[in-house]
Amino acid sequence: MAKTMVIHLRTGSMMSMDSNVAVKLARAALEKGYNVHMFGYGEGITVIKEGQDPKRFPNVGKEIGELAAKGMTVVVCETCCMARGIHRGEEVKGTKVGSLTNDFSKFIKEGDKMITIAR
Amino acid sequence: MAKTMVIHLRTGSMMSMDSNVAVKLARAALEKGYNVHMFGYGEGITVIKEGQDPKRFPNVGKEIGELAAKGMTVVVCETCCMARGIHRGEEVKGTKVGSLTNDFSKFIKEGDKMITIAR
Amino acid sequence: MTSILFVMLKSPHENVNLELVDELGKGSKKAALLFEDAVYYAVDKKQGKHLSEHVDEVFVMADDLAARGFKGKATGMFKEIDYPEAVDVIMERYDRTVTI
Amino acid sequence: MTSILFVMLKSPHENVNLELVDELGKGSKKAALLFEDAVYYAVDKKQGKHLSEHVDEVFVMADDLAARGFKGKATGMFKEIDYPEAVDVIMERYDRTVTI
Amino acid sequence: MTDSILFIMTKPPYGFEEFFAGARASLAMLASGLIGRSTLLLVGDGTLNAVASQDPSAVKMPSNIEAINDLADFEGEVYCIADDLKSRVGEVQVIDGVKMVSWDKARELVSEHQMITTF
Amino acid sequence: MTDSILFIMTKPPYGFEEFFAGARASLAMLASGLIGRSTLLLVGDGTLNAVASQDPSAVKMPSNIEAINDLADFEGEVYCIADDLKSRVGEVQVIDGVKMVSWDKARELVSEHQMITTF
Repeated sequence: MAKTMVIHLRTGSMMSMDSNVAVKLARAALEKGYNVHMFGYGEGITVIKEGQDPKRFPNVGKEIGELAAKGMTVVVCETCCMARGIHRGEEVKGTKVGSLTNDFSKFIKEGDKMITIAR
Repeated sequence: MAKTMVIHLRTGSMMSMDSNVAVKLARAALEKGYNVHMFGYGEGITVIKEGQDPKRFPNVGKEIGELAAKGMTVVVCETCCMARGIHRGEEVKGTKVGSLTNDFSKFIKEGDKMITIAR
Repeated sequence: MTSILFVMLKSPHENVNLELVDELGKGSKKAALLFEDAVYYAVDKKQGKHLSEHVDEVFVMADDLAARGFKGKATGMFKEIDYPEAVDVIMERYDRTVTI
Repeated sequence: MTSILFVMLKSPHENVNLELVDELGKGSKKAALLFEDAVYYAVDKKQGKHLSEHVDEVFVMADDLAARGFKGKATGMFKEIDYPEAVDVIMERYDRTVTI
Repeated sequence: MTDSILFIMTKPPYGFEEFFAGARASLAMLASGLIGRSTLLLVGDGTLNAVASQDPSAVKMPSNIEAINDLADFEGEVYCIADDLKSRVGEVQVIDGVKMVSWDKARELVSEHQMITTF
Repeated sequence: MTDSILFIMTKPPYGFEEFFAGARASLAMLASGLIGRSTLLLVGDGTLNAVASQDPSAVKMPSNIEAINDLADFEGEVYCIADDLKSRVGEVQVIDGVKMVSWDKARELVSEHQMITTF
């Protein structure tokens, strides 16, 4: 069975290039046949906000949606979303607003390796 | 004429306590009779997002709205909002989605002292 | 002569811009205003000494120091203040603020 | 013996957690994987020397190095790699990743 | 498949939400029933979270002491590098339940846990 | 009333959007016609933005070289602390239009500008 990479992302979509690193790692891992679970926590939840339109920077929301369509599981913390005024229904298609207990713990359980992307 | 404090905020509402420092400085300055202009740029734009509901942390959006009602001028960068998927109409009442050229430059022009809150 | 107020928000171990205090402040009247994790300068002997050698006075936000468990522990050049006084320091006592 | 891959994203001047490499890595096989501003370790002689004294190998993301103007300039222990190889390093070659 | 995770805590209290967020994530691992061991290791500025006299009500933040106590309820272990705390603030009283340790113990913890993340 | 502003640039290129954002803000000051002088001073890691061989297309980021060139069109000045760059990457070619200076010049710039902000 294919191994699973867990990406624990805690940097916001525009705070730094961290979210782009997460996207590039996820894409390369999927292409090599690994399972990829991405969990957004703290500022990291902002990557699933729909309607991101950074004029000259990479569009992380769009890329995450594309990777979700290719099989990456993407869940972000609901408490963190609510704190920032982002509500269920505002997430990019194919991603999920979930929780630490139900989703992140399952990701860890299923994961073989985890990479933390945070500042 | 009362002097004007410009607060240049570039940290997001939940990234750190920076936004709370900005709020506390603004409140104290207003109470002492100063004019206060706050400009949110980069991650700093997130402070005006309506509907923030941080369960156990201070609610920066709500506090900014209260200070705006007391006379603080609050403007954030529209390009930065669009990049993050936050659109005109989603701002806390009394705050404005504006621009560097029309608003920040005017704040600087009118300002006596500026304090930059950023990491 | 221009007087400078250095505004600091980061932990002594996180701040990489102390060089600005050393270099930009040379020959000026200068102070530091410490918020958030920068208040640890007031209780970290080694880092506190470094900072106090480079500025004429240091203001420490009392609420941030209390939150971290060191209420009333600022000594020597480090003076605990509240927000109204911080506003006064920013608006009236120094010509420039430089956040580092 | 547990092998450790230290993942680094911050500039050498910004990273305050190098102690983790020095201390946690003692006695282990260990490497560093450098993304974003951490790629400057590959071209900053002083900081690069410090890092290379503490790990057995260093992987440098080639795109980040090129963006900063130092394409092909990684030398010695510093090896430029692409994302597929980074995935291999993370998933197959080390037991643990530790982001610092 | 992963059954144990070590949380390395590097950030000081109350400037960032990181410590609280990391402690909550560790609690969620234990509460989920999926992960057998979830442990905190305080290093660097993260050791400052062990200071017993902290009073987060001064800045209206949720308490990291309570977050540590909550972990104890689920048999979560909390370790702190003694030297790092001492080099910062000298000899201070620490929170009950936090075990003060050396780097030797930290290396053991790294070996004993299958995954490691950083906050 | 403020007529001049100095932007102290402390962040390296392409990990953060800060340099691009700061350069854009400085350009906006000049373009607004309200602020007579708006100047960049590159210090610390910020000096790495002066490296001539940078190639942001490698990570799909907007170019900081173009951002500096745009400033020149509005007579914006750009200074860089020579020693800080050299101590990081040795002798390298720098972008046309960036003036390499010492801390003496930096102190002059601080005196000459009424407001100072940091990126």
